[in-house]
Amino acid sequence: MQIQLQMKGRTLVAKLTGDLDHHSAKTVKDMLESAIVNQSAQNLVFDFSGLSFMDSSGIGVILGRYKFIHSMGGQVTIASKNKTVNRLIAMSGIERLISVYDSVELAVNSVQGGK
Amino acid sequence: MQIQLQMKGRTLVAKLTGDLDHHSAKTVKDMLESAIVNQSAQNLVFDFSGLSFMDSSGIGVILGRYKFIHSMGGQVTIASKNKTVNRLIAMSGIERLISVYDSVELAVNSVQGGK
Amino acid sequence: MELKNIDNKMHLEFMSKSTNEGFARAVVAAFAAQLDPTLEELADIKTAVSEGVTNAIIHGYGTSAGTVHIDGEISGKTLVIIITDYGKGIDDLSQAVQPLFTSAPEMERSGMGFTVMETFMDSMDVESTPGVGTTVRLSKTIGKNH
Amino acid sequence: MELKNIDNKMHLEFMSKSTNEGFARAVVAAFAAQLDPTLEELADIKTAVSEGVTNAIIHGYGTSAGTVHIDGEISGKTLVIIITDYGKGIDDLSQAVQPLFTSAPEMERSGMGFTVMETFMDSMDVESTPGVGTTVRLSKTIGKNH
Ligand SMILES: Nc1ncnc2c1ncn2[C@@H]1O[C@H](COP(=O)(O)OP(=O)(O)O)[C@@H](O)[C@H]1O
Ligand SMILES: Nc1ncnc2c1ncn2[C@@H]1O[C@H](COP(=O)(O)OP(=O)(O)O)[C@@H](O)[C@H]1O
Repeated sequence: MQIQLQMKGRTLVAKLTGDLDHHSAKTVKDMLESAIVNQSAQNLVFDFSGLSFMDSSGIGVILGRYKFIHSMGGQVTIASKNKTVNRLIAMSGIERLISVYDSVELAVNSVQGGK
Repeated sequence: MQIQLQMKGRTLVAKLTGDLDHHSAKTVKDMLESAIVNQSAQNLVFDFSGLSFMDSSGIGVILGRYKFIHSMGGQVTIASKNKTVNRLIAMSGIERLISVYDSVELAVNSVQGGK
Repeated sequence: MELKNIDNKMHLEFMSKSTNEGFARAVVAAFAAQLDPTLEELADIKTAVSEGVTNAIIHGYGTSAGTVHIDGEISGKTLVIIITDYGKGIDDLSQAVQPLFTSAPEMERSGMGFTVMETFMDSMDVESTPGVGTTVRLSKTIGKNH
Repeated sequence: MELKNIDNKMHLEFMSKSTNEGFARAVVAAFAAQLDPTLEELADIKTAVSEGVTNAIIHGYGTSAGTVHIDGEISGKTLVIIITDYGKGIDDLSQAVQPLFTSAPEMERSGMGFTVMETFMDSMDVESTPGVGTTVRLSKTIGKNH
């Protein structure tokens, strides 16, 4: 699992490459948490375009970050075109809290209010 | 395992794609034998550029076809740049009977006497 | 009465370590490949297996050492995968299989594992005995939707 | 005295069918992947495993049904693979391991299987009892040549 982090305005964009499962979840969690704090990120965008696999452990990672960002008044969105990943997200009900977009650009625009 | 067959003059060029192991050896053997007879091929070139795997079962397939072609006065060559395959060929000693070339063109030219 | 001709069979055992989650997925994917599944069917199978194996590792064995067992069976176009642990077992099975129920929220578990297995496969059966272990039987027939 | 800490372990069993040769290679490759082998090291391992598994299937069991067993072990950077069949066994082991010796020339076997296993791995040990079966133990340490 590789994580590439980038700030776009006050939005942290995290591109995950590889398999997001229970084995990699802890690393992803720790890296995102410290990046959010260190960069004073307000919003978070998950870029799943490089994801080769995700199971429900990924849902836990998304939801955990959502709770933190949301408690600070920020927003979380996801960029994903992966059918299986999107089914997982839909199934878990987190779509009511976190929107899924086709591209990182759309996902970033949405949390930044179209700016 | 996929086999593409093509005649170049009186030389049969057989391009193997996939895994050449004991499981696929029988099919390869049968297809080559009938092509050699039906096309009245004099020489045979193995094109291994599409091979993803080969073990010693492949040596048996090569040697079996060599014996037949050689008994009819023809020649067999191999086009392969795959390191592991070439080590297998070298190890088996069949290099003394069958030359290995970098490209199909060189392998075909060699059996056709540079024509 | 159920009658079936088994065309192929495999049994796998590995240490209860999270590094082996990816290994288990790869093994089942390689076994299922004989059925010529679509990429989507293969992704479904890998996801379901990952859920079952992760559960065995974190809930079944937790911090204690153990061995996860996977049985694979192919009959016609149907794949059966059985994931077994000899770990702590499940007290309240009907609660455990509820969507969103998890006994490990502190580990950021989402409680979606059983729901994923049930949804991504054609059938799921769970047997568990507290103190003895848990067996999850998953099956999927390939080529149903194409 | 040999002391080693085992970091990971797996055990695989499958039906003695030639379709499973590719499956066995994929499983061992996925297990070995943890050691971050080069593509060439991985190709060596897959080739050696293919030889051992093919021998178990065609020489060990032949036309009779049977189960092939593979044990995998990782200690540090060393991979150990043990391939076992409970088939017919080998009468003359020192003859069998000779390059080019084969008891099945009519099947176009080249007699290079044991030589390949020995050359592509760091060590090979063979134990066989006629009428009982054969065990081939292969080991390779990753990262030796880079
Ligand atoms: N193999 C198992 N051994 C013991 N308990 C289990 C096992 N699998 C599942 N459980 C229990 O069932 C609950 C629900 O499982 P699941 O739906 O996969 O969600 P999650 O893994 O996210 O908690 C788990 O939290 C755990 O308490
Ligand atoms: N698992 C086995 N069970 C019984 N006999 C075996 C086994 N493996 C190898 N042999 C014997 O050893 C011989 C040499 O094996 P090998 O070097 O792999 O060459 P090949 O498979 O091409 O015959 C075989 O022909 C067979 O007689």
